[in-house]
Amino acid sequence: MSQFQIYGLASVLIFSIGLYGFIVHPHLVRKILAMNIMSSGIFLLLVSAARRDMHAIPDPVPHAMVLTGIVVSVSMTAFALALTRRVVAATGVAALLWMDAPVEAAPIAARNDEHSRDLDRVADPVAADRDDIHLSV
Amino acid sequence: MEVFYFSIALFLLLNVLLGLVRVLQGPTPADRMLAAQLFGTTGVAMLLLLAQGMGIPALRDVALVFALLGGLTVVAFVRRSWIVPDENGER
Amino acid sequence: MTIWDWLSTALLLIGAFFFFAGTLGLLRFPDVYNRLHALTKADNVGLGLTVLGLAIQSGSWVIALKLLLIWLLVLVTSATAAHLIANAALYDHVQRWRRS
Amino acid sequence: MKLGRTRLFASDRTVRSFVRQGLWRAIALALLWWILLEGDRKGWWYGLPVIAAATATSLWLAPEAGQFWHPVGLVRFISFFLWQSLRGGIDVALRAIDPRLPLHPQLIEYRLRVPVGPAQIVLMNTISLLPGTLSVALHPMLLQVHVLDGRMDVQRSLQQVEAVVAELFEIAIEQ
Amino acid sequence: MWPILLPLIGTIFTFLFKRGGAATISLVTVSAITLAVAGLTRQVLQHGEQYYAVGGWEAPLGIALHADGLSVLMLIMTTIVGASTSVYAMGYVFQGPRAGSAVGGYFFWPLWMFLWTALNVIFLSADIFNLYVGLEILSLSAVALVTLEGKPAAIVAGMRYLLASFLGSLAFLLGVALLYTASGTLELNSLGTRMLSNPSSGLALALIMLGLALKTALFPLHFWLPPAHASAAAPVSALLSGLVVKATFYMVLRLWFDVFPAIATPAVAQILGALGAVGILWGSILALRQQQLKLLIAFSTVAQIGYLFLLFPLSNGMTEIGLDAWSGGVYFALTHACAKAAAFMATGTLVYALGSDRLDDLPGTFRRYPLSVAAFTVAGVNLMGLPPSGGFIAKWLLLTSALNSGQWWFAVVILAGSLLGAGYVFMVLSRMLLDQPQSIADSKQARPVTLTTELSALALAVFVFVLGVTATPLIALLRIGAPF
Amino acid sequence: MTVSAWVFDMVLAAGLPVLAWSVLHTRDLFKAVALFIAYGLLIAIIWVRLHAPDVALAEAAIGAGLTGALLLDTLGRIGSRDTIESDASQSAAGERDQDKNA
Repeated sequence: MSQFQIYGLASVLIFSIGLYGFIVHPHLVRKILAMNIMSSGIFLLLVSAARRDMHAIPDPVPHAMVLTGIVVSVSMTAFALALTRRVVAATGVAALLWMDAPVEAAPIAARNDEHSRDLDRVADPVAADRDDIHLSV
Repeated sequence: MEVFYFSIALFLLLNVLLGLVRVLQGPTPADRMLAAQLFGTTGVAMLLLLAQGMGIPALRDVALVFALLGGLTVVAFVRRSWIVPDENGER
Repeated sequence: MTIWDWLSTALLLIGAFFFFAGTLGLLRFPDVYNRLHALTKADNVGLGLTVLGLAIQSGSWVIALKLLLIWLLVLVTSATAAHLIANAALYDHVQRWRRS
Repeated sequence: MKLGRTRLFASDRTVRSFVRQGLWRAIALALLWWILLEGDRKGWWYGLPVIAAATATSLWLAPEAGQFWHPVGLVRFISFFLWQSLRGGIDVALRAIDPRLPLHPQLIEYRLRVPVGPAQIVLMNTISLLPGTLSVALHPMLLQVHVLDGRMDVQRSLQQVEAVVAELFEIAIEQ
Repeated sequence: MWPILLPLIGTIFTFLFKRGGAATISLVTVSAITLAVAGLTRQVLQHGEQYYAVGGWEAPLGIALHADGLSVLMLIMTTIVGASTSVYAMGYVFQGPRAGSAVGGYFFWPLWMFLWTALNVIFLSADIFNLYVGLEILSLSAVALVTLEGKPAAIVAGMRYLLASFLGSLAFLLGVALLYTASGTLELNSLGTRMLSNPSSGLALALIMLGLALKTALFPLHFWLPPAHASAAAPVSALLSGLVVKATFYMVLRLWFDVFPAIATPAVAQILGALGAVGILWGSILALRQQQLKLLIAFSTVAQIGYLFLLFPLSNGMTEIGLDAWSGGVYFALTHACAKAAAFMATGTLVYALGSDRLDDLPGTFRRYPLSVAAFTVAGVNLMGLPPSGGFIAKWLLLTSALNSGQWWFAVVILAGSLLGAGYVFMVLSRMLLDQPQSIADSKQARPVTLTTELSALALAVFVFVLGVTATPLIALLRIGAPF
Repeated sequence: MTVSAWVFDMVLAAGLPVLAWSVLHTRDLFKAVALFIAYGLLIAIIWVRLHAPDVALAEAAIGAGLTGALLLDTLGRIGSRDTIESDASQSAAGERDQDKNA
């Protein structure tokens, strides 16, 4: 087996594991981890494809793509994690549980968190009017 | 000589994978972080071996980053994750 | 093989042994504090010997110096990290193991 | 900014020491750059501006002159450190592979004699790499040390380390 | 080059001056972008398709740009909707997480400029990896815009949106990786010529279409759209429904006709068309069942996206009939962008004024806020597809190509969708025009609104009729560099 | 390619999916993050093996380092218990107990 075959196989495995984990776990941090694992699977596919010819100099284009991809996925992860904190501050749960259950806007966790303080401070009628979303889908 | 470098690197890799058992067993978060640190040090050694074995000097720079990284992760862990600062910012 | 090759080989082998001992300690020692001893000390010596063995083979002073620099960096970070972890463990009242 | 400038250039002497500091730091950084690039000559084109910027930054962040280590003390410290950390590694490796697991851990307190400051930090970090000792918590003049084997004479070896560190920083401590 | 650079510069400056002058800077940027887009349009009209390698770097490592009729039309759409939304946002009161201090308002401008950058990157990219990067910037800024509102509903909707679009991006990236592995190029044109029909390319097609369909909210992958579009601030909803969804649709279009013609079989086209058809009916029916105004409009977006995907089965064969379907689909995207943005803007004004977005609270609004009601009415006429709106032209083109190509069932769906559309538009209008005593609109509880918001919505809505009149030259422009 | 290099690759490629699986399916989130950091470092070594040192550098610095630090920081704020799963199982157990009592 060449390096391309070894790591290509591993990349497919990793992507599938990540996808499975993304689907089965409700916890947001776990979903974010799964996303990172999935994207690393794609990167592995690209870089190992660049090594298909073991004796030539590796193709630089996939490397550039993966470098960009790593930066993108880190910024996505950072943003998603920040959003996760706000979800926890707003609903008390680190998951998207209320597909059709209206949330009684009672931040359970992280009372001292600045976000929940801000939520308490909202006095405006429009903002305070919780437009609970009922999805009948 | 390359074969020898690779063999040592392989041995170190197996070592690291063995060390991951500690992450799985715990029991305290500190124990899990220890394994990350183990990965830092052993990773540096592995990368230096590969740098010589594969003839890519740039790998020594990667090793340098690894060396910095172990410390950084532990600091992030201790200050931000394990002992969460309360409102006054004190531990 | 010259005498230097032999020396380098020996250093790398002994270094690998130290890494192994460190991992063994990590797995066998009974509490965080003891494991920290094993990990920091054994791995640092292991890395030092590896660096020395590679420096002999590198055939260039600059590379040898760079390897040394990397080792120093690891020494400083791992000593600091060990202290931080031990300190946090103490603060968090992680029970110390005592020989009964 | 204004305040800083008046303090920095209060007298001719401070100006001269400031310039000397900058020179030393630039030389050190240049050496570091040389090592990092593994002696690549082409790197100096962008290396020189980087070094200049780094020197300026370091002078801006820490304008106070750092203390020079005593050369004899430095040599003694390094040789002592290398030997002791090798011993430390061997010691812990032997304990780890010994089937009986010969551990007698203890948490001891050590009264420090070197003053609060960089000397204590260096001491603390050094202790963590020496045979059987790991510094756990640093209080103003007291160090809590975790010991692998409480039956060893730890207090004496700690005093030894402290003496070497004190010599490095040219600090007189009572024996 | 400039259409991308200008909003990027705008991003930086609005971020630096977000506490003062951001709106002014944005307006300056908008005018500059308008000029740049006008210049590019002239170039394309005179000289045909344009290619440009950024900084003189050629592909594959450089960034290659490309403009034809389709991308220019998309740029024009973005400029028109973007300009009116910017004007609207100047008069809009943002309900940020720190109510009163308008933090949401501060961050709106840099994020919106960043979003605009991403849109223009997507419309002008000549290589598939740049498309990916544009897609990521797009979702990042779009999600951030949704969460500006700061309410729990908006945050949770934003999170769901983020996860969905992240998943879509990953599928897209995996497809790109497969394509590159198979063909060794990233350029759209050379990808198209080197495309071979093998399992790997087939998988790439499936993954890319899946990822983009998820991001475009094609039925049944639309679940994230209604909460996100309904809980965002009004100008944000306008941008999301008007432009963001169109950008991903543009990518589907671009890749389908430029890269995949060799393997995009009629069967795949039929699947896309069928999903679009179900989406039209499903979205419309759910829109009819809503009690909340913004949610209703969001479901209407789901329905209207369905029309866009009818283009694929109808244009199959690439004949004159196909060209009609293709132009009809693109024109539909254009008119829907303006109409839906106007609808969101008008209702946003009303929701702010009434402090509620329940349909039952709407009566009496026509008397106090006639301009906004008028804007919604005009936009609604386009959503129904009545003449002389641009929506009518688009639907007419789709309808004739459905009949001419013998796929009458799609014609039935188009007509049924129009009827249902008329249903939900009238459902809203009848409430707005109801003269009911003690309505919120007549009470003191209703807040005054700025003329800026009302007029910008109305202007954009009226523009849809302009699109109805100027259809001929615009469709001629669209055909420059068309795949047929 | 020498045999030892081949074995090295095989061990890396086999270890990676195992590690990925355990990142996603360990109970404790903190454990998952620690494993994820290890995963990032392992990937960095794979980049090295595939002759992509620049990618390895980026992966080690921002892939494992920055992401790891961000994840740890987030866990510090929201807690590392996978609350949803454990709460669900707890409430299920509670209901079962109630059934027994009834």
